[in-house]
Formats: sequence, structure tokens, C-alpha cells
Amino acid sequence: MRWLRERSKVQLAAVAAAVLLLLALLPPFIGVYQTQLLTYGLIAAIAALGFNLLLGYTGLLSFGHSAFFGIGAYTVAFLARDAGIHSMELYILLGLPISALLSALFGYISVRHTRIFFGILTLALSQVLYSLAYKLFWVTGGSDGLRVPRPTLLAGLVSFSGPGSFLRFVNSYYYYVLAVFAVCVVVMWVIVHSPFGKALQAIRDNEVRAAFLGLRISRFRWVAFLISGTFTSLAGILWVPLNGLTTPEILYWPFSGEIVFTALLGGFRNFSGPIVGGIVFTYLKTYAVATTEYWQLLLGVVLVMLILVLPTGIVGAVSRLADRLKAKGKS
Amino acid sequence: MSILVIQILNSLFYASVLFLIAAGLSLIFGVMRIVNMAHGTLYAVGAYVTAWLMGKAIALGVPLGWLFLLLPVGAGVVALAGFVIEPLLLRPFYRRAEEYQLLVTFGLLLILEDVIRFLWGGMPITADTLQDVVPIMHIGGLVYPGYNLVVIGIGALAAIGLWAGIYRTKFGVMLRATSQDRRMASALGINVGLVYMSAFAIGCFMAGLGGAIIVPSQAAVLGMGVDALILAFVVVVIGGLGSLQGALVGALIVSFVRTAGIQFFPEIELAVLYLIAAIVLLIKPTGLFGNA
Amino acid sequence: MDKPNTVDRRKFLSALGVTVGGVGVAGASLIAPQVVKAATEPAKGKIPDTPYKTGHMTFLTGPAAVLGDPSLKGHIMAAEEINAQGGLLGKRKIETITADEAAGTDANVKELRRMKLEGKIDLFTGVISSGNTPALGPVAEELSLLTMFVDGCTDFLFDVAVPNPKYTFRLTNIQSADGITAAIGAAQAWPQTRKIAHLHPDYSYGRNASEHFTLAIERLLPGTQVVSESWPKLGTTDFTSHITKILSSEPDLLFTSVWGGDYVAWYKQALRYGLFDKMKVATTLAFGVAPHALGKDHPEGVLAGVHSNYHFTYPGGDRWPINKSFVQRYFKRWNEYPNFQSEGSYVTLHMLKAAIERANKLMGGWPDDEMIIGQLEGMGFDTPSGYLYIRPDNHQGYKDAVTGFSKNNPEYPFPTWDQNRIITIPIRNITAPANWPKPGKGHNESTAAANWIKTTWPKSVG
Amino acid sequence: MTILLKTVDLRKQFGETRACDGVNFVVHKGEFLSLVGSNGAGKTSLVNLISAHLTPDSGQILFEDKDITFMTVSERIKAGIARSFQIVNLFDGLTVFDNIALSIFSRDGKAGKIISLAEHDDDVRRETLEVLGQFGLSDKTAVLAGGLAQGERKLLDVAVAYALRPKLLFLDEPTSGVSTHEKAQIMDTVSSVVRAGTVTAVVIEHDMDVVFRYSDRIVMMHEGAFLADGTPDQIKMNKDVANILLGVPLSV
Repeated sequence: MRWLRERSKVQLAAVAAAVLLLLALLPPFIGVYQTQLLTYGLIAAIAALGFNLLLGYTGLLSFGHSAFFGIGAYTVAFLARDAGIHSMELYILLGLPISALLSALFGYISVRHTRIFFGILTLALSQVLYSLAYKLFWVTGGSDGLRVPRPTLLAGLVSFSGPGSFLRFVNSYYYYVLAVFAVCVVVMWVIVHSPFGKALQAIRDNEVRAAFLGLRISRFRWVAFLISGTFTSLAGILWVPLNGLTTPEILYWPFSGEIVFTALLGGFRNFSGPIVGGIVFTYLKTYAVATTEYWQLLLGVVLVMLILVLPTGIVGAVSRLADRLKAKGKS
Repeated sequence: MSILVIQILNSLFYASVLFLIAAGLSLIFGVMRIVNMAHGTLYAVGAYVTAWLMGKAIALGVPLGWLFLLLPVGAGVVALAGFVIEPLLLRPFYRRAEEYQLLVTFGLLLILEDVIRFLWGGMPITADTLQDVVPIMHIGGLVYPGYNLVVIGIGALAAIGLWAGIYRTKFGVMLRATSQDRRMASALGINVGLVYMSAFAIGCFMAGLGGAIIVPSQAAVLGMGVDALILAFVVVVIGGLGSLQGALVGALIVSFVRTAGIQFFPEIELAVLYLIAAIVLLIKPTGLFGNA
Repeated sequence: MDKPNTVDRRKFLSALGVTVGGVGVAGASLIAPQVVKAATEPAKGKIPDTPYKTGHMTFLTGPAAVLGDPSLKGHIMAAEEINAQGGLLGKRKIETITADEAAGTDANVKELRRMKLEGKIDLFTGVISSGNTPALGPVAEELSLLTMFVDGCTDFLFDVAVPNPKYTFRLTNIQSADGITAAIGAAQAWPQTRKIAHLHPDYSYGRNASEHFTLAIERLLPGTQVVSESWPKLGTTDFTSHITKILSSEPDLLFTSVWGGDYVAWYKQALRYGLFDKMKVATTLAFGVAPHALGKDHPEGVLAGVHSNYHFTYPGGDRWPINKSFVQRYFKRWNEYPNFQSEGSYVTLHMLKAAIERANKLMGGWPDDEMIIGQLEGMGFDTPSGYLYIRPDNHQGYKDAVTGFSKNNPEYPFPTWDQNRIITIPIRNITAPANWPKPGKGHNESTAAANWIKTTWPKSVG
Repeated sequence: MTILLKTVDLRKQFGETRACDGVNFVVHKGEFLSLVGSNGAGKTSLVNLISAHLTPDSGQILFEDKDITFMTVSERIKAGIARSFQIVNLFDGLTVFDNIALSIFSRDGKAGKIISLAEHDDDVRRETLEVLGQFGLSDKTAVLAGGLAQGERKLLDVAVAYALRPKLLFLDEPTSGVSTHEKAQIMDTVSSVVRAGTVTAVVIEHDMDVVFRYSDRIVMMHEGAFLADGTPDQIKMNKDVANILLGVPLSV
């Protein structure tokens, strides 16, 4: 029995390692542009992974996750501008506790409600942050946002200046983000397979019954919210140096809509759904914007079709297809 | 003193339009349990259609007084759009989780924004001829456009009409029954599909009417719907999703706070509105007049 | 003159080089008129016939499309003209890919990288929002991509975001010039002003306009006070409460930087509240939108700014044939009149063409980017709006700032400028000189211009 | 016999309806007790009050001589009261195994563990498999609870509550909605599990055959109050019960 369990885990690890290796080998073949786009995709995947702990595993639809992405991004921008910090590790080490604290605060307020009220409350809270970032011009730069110069990596061992530094940065940063991404995936995988993760899913499926197992529902939701917000903040932290600038746009509610879109695109009832969704959405939006001035229409149609035809998202559809093929192979 | 009177009138004017949008949003939620994110954009459609029709009518030499008839026509066009949207896009989702319903209307928002641009382009469209049909009024030493009073009047009429329609007609009984318990209503022989479709169309009509009456005093511009949606959200959050009185009181609160904000604390006017919404949600998550 | 740091206002204004009127000295800064001619001389050396790819980013959607649409039209028209002559150096046809600026700043950064790295563009141009150029400038530099911003006028771009530009240029006047030009126009026309109300869109453009207007007006009209401030969000269409607030403060002058669709909605409401009868109104961008976006009901006598850049009626008549012919061709092509965005993006391509031709004349063959940049730096160029100079130190375009007063001239279906009251100011007199310290280098003002005004401008009297 | 649970004059009213009208309910340790009565008699309300799903208007609930009237759900579960639900209440997105394991994690205070894999806890694993074995669900471990047949769902529902190892277990109609054949199977399983352990069980049940066959004692409720209380044989003899419950006198 134990052996069986271990075997399936070894299989999973093997698949994950293969994907990781593939991702690691990609840059020389796809060129610098695709490399940086893929970096954006991995960052979006981290954000969606965090978001989905709430939607997919806890059953809470947050329409305000832009807040956490923005908290991460603005924290880095403030650290860079006001504290003169230019090390990626310090951004992460200082940014995470700050994000966790704010996520805990937002979560404490939000998890008292569920369903549509939870969604609207998170939306309202994120809009408070948005309007502050927008209005407090002298602190946040208003709509101009704040610039963040390229940080050093690995405690200052790798730094970027001089000619060709952009190309070097993109390549190094890709691996940096990939490593953080891998850690995030493992951590999130453990979380959703932990007793805590199981409890969240139980709460999602049946709140009343979960309470009659003695689980303290709102405490669990709160911790889930905290973890979720912190993950999404981490994505914001990683995003700023690549983008070079943060503006209130990433706090505005349509950006929250994009995060929801992302999770749905990949499939929020699957662990890997948001990861796939994050990467695919990054490409989808980039090429939609590049191809047509009616990109909003395109995204809207994709979204509606997705909900109509592929409610379980890409991963859900693919795994169903695989199941069907397997069943056919057996018969 | 006359300034105070005018600011109160301004607030009522703004509240009338906000009420029309928010009441539609609330009605749709109350009956169908759908938060319609495309609602602001439907309001914009109402504004565009009305302005466009008015331009055509003026070019055709229609007597100016008759232009008032175009206001309900503009709203009617949006209601017609509602009759198409509900069975086509929303009906397949009633049995699905509410996140799908939310997202499908988000998709609709994206689509409609571009459709507006495709049909009418990027330039603002104005319809201010209608505004000048109504004489300018004098309040103290200041002037005030009489048309704004017409808007306030329409807002008040719409509120009364909606209230009467819901609480004093047979259709209203069906509407309320359906909103209380869909299955029970269906068992009682109410055609739930038709009620849903009508509720959605009435909601659209209200949004469209909001757009139609505002466009003569402002202009139809791209992006007006997204802004309106957020404010309508604030209104229904404060008043209570699904409650008509809530939409009315919420609209009044939001527009008076906004006016006070503009007058006294212009720096944080916007943040204050969101904060009020967040505080109401904290203390009474269902809003001042809502019930879960 | 009682104190050394004060000066008579009239003398001050004339020292600034302010001129009023449609003719006369206004033309002084315009160099000898010459029509944009077809390249008659054949190019030297071997020129590839591959297309020259440009990426034009502007607002194709959203409320700012009202500016983006003319921008793209100007660009297309210039490309068509150049291509009709066979292309750049007679060989390389200009190809354009467009991008929607409304996709958001982060999407714009991605799109710029895509255009260069995947679309292999040779030139990046366009951009309207002052929120976007500071994001895109550094990206263009890191990509080593020749970039000629048409607008996105914030001082912040070359003051802070890209302090030592190599690949990045910008053609329109900088943002600080807007507020200062309006202040000079107002001080010139309405010296009796004492009480001023402000109405600005709540983002950096509005902040900048307000700050620089106030700095300048404090020196031009000492003793004025701000009696009311309003900051509607960009995209606001209901201004009734703002208007009432302004009326309640009973100002002599309202200064506003509201623009585009917001401005249209605003003036229509202000009209019905009788605002224009109660006070003078100075704007930075009333006439900045496509001219036909405004109606004949627009009041006369408003200081109608054009982002201190260009209005198609000036320089008017036959006095500056480049403009006359540009306006005619533009109208013929698009059946509408150009605005400053149209002119800016039109000029951008012609200026590039001139730089390429000059570089070719010097070295032969197709010039590399370094050589084109060498030609652009310090280049002077006759444009429809007058003489444009690219300062070599900060790659910023400079042309005389211009503003005027609205008037309903019968020949146009929309308001234009009163031809007898157009105000021009030599740009060097309202911007910080070349080596003036940038923000963060010895001072913490928001712009170099702000620090320069505070340090050097006297206070006027009289 | 030791008294495990006792309610004192417990009252709960919904509008005009008296769901519990001064109920004095006693459960003895180790017994298998059935709570019967027609629909709306107040059985489920009583269980809801005892399990903290409802708060009483007045009265007292004593469990092992401690006053638990104002304890929260989780405190009562910790004290040893668990329940199942009339309408199956499972975690449909979790496997059968996880449904049970979660009960055990929760009971042992391990449900908050975040950085450890649930399936790596060997103690919990062993116990989960054991419970599944007792309820005859061993071959369904990896199936999602949502994919079970109705009878199996009923069993799992009981098993989830049972896995909390309560001292007092309330089962609200464990056999409703299944075929007669399955009913016997479920009740056999449940009663054997209960009797094998140290659990006291209170079952709400409509099927009098089932009630008479498995119960040690039967309490009959009517309109929010107790009508009868006794062994199956005593209840069978009670005329009132027969009148109300069956509408016909029983032939002796």
C-alpha cells in the first residue's frame, strides 16, 4: 500500500521534473522575447496559484486579488525608492512579511462573509487601495506610478549594468523566477495535500458538515486567505523588476478580473489549472493586443466561450479527454 | 444659500441617474441572483443610442419638443438588447455556480465596450439640444439648467413606477414570488423563464433610461460605463443588493457624500466612497436594506 | 521697481518674448518658409529595399481614443507620402504595426518588447499618456530601439526616468510648458485677476499643470490666491457639483486642464450653469482634441490651450505654406482637420526621413541607428507648427509655445482661435536651460522647470 | 445506569410553532436509543439544540454533568457529541478516505497542519482504513464521495461522524431514502459498529420495524414534547403511541 502511494508520487515528481527541465532548457531556443514573456507567464501562474487556493480549494471567489499583486509591487517600489534597497532577495524577504500582514488584515475583514458578499467586499477593499494609490500623488506617484530599477540577484552576486544588460537580465531573471516558481508549486502542492488543505476543501464542499467535524471555519478561511494573498503578493514582487514600473492599474478591479479569468482559463478545479491558465492568458492577452484593436472583444468572446464550452478550463478538458482515451484503450 | 440649494439639486440630479442604474442592477440580482457586471456598459449603450438617434432626428428637422420621446426609445433599445442577452448568454448558467454568472457578464462587458466603439467610434457624441428645450432657471443670483429638474423628475417617477410595478401589480407578485423561491414559483405555475427575461429587460431598461436622460447634459464617451458600474456597485453595497429602497437610499447617500467630497475634501473624495461601502459591508454585509 | 527681485509685469512679459497677434513678430521664430519637397537627389550607396518597420502605439480604445485617432491618422498620412516617393531614401517603404495604448501600462511594456524583439521594428513612435512614456522610455533604451515619442509629455521622462537618453526622443513640448503657457496667457489677458479656481483631472497631468501654472502666476501676478480646487477623476462626465463649487468660490479666473471627452462634457454643463458669464476661463487643452469634437456652442474668449503645441489655424493664411499645405492634404485625406497629435506624428516620420537623408549624404548607404541619432540630435526642422528643435542633451523637442482664445469663425463648423489674439512664447524662456540640475540632483522639486522658475524668475509688479 | 446527557426544560419556538416545549431528555451511557415521532414532532430540533446547530430559548443541557448549553459546536464535539444529518452531508470533492481522515485529523487537533502531507500520517491512515473496514467501504477508499451510491453515502455519512469517536452519537434518519434491503444492511452495520465500541447512539428513525429491531429504548415525541419513553416492548403496548403513530390500535 505504502509502496503504491510512493510510486504515484515518484511518477508525479518525474513529470514535474521533466516539465521543469524542459522549461529550463527553453531560453536558447525561443529567444529573448519569448523568454521574458514566459517569465511574465510564470509570474501570472504564481499569482493564479495563490488565488486558486481561495477559489478552487476554499470556494471563495475574490474579486479583489489585484490588491495583493499591487501590495507586493508597491512594497518593492517603496523599498527601492525610500530604503535604497536593490537586492531581489531583500525584496522578497521584506516584502513577504509585509504582504502577509496586509493579507491577514484584509482576510480578517473579508472571511466573515461568503459567496457574492465576499466577492464584493474584496472588490471594495481593493478599490480602497486603488483609490489611495491613485490619489496620494506625492507618495505613490499617482497614475505615473513608481519606477523600480533592475535589482541585483543572489545577494548581489549577479548585477546588471552596461551594454547588453537587458538580455543578460532577462536570461538570469527567467531562471530566478523559474526557481521561485518551482518552490511555490511544491509549497502549494504540499498545502493543498496537507490536513489543512483537505479541511479547506471540506469547507468548500460542505460548510455545515465541516463545522460538525469541529473545524473552526472562519479560522481556516482566514489562514487560506492569508496564504493566498501572500502568494499573489509574491507574484507582484517578482513582477515589478521585470516590468520596471508599477502603476495603480494593477490595483484596479479589471486586473482582479484578469486573475479570475486566468484561473478559469486553466481550470480552477485542478491543481495545475491556474499554472496553465497563467501562462496561456499571458500569451493570449499579449497576442490579442498585438493583433487587433478589438482585443477586448476578443478576450470577452474567449471568456464567454470558455464558460459555455469548457467550464473546467484547459486542464479539465484535457484530462477528461485523456480519461476517455484511456477508457477506450482498455475496452 | 442659493449655492446650497443648487448643490442639493445637483446631488438629486446625480442620485436620479445613479438610482436608475443601481435599481436595475439590484432588480436583476434580486430576481435572478446575478451580479450583472455589464450593467454600466448597458447604461452607456443607452446614452449612445439616444445621442445618435437625437442627431438623426435633429437632422430630419423633428420639432424639438418631440425629442423627449427619444428618451424612452433609447431605453427601449437597451431593453430589447436585454431580451436577447438573457436567453442567449445568461440562461445556460442558472444552474451553475455563481462565479460563472459573474464571469459571463464580465465577458459581456468586454464585448459590449468594443461593440460601442465599433458602432460609434472614439469621438464623444453630444445631444445637448434637448437640454436647451427646457428653460434655464434662476435660483438666487445663480442660474440652473431646467433640464436637470426634468432628470430629477424622471428619476422620481421611475422610482414610483418601479415601486408600483413591483408591489401593486400581478406581474410584481410573480416577480417577488420568483425572487423568493424559484422552484416554488415554478410549481405555482409561474413561467419563470419569462419572469427572468422580463426582469432582466426591465433592469436593462432602467440602465438605458439612465444613459438616455444623462446624455443631453453631458456626452456619450467611451469608458463611461465602467465608471458608472463601480459607483452603482457602491450604491447597491451600501443600500443592499436586491433591495429597491436600498438602491434609492444608497444613490442618495453616494451622491450627497460625493458632492460634499467635491466641496470639502476633494483630495480623497473617491476613497471615502469605497470606505463607506467597505464599512457598511463590515457592519451589515447585506447592506442597509438587504436581506441575504 | 522697488526691490531687485521684482520687475514690471509688462517688461517681464516682453522679456519672456511673449507676443500677441496673428501676424507680426510671431513669425520671428519661424525660419524661412519652405515646402516639404520630394527627395529629388538620389540616395548615395546601396540601399536595401526591405521595408522600414515602425511601431505606432496610441489610444485606439477608451476615452483617450479622441486623441489617439488623430495621432494614427497623422502617422499614416506621413507614411503614405513617403512611400509614394518610393520610401525612405527612395527604397525602403514604411510599414506600420499599431498597438493599443489603452491596454494598460504593463501590457504596453510587453507590447513594446514584442514589437522590437518579435516584430523587429526599426522605429517606435506614438504614445500619448504621460503615464506611459516613463515606463516605455527605459524599455526602449534597454532594447536599443530608436524611439520617437510624439507625446507623453511629462517632464519626468527626461528629468528622471531616462536622464541620459540615447535612443529615446520626444517631439511635443514638455508638460511644464503647458501650465506656464496658460499662466502667461492669463496674466497677459487678465492682469486684474485676484482669485483663481482650479479644476484638474486627478492624475499627473493635472497635478503638473496646476503646479506649474501656480508657480508662474505667483510671479506674474503676485497677490493672487487659490480660492477653490477640484480634482475629478479622469473620465468623469458629471461636473455639476464641481461647477457649483467653483461658482460658490466666486473666482475671477478658472484654470483647468480637463481635456478630451471630459472637457466636452464639462463645458456643456458649465455653459448651462452660466459659469462662463461669471469668470474668465484658461485651459491647457481645450483645443487639444480633434477640432470637430467641439461644438459651435463652445463659448468665445476662453484661453483655449493646445498643449502649447499646435492648432491647425496657426500659423495661418499664406504666411507659413508648410502648415497651409499640411492642413489641406490632411483634410483631403481624412475629411477632418488635424490636431496637435496629428501634426506631431506626421512630423515625426518626416523628421526621421530628413535625418536618414542627411546621414546618407554624409556616409552613403543605409545609416545605422547611431548615425540617425547623430543627425536627430540638435536637428532643426520646419514643421506645420513652426520651427522644431531637438535639444541634443535631453532629446526633447522644443518649439515655441502657443495658445489662443476661442472664437467662432464662420468658415469652420467648430470654434477656432481668434486670429488676432494668438500668444506665442519662445520655448527657451519657459523651460529650464540645458544643464539645469534635474530633480534629485541638488533639489527636490517635481521638475527641473519648477526649480528653475523658483530660483530665477523675479516677481512682477504693476 | 450512568446518565450521559440530560436536558432540563429545554424550549425552542419558531414563531407560533413549539419545536421543543420543555423537554427533559435523558440518555444513558451505552444505550442504543431511538427518537420517533411524526414529521414536525420536534426530533430534529432537539438534536439540533443538543449539537449546537440551534440555540435554545430557555432550558439547560447537561453532558456528563457539565453544563454545555452555551458551548460552541467545536467545543461540544471536543466534549464528545457528534452527529450525522438527515440529508447526506458529505465532502463530495474529497475521496471517501479523506472524508474519514479529516474527521480524525480534526478530532486529534491536527487539521491545522499546513506543511505536511495528509497521507503521510500513518496513525491517521491506519485508523481511517480501520473505520472504512468497519463500515464495509474498504474498496471505495479512492472514490470521490460525490461518486458513491446512495446507500454507501448514508454509511459514509455515519462513518464520518463515528470517526470523531464521540461518546454520544446522533444519527438523523440514517436509512432515509434507501431501499428496504439496503436499510437492513445499513442498520446492521451501524448497530454492530456502535455496539462493538463505547459509543452511545441516538437515532432518529421513521421505520418502526427498524426501530423495534435495533433499539434498547425508544422515546416518542409529539408536538415538541415527549409522549412515551420505554423499551420496544413497552412502546408496542402503549395505546397513545399506536394511535398517534400508526393511526390504528395494535393487536397484541
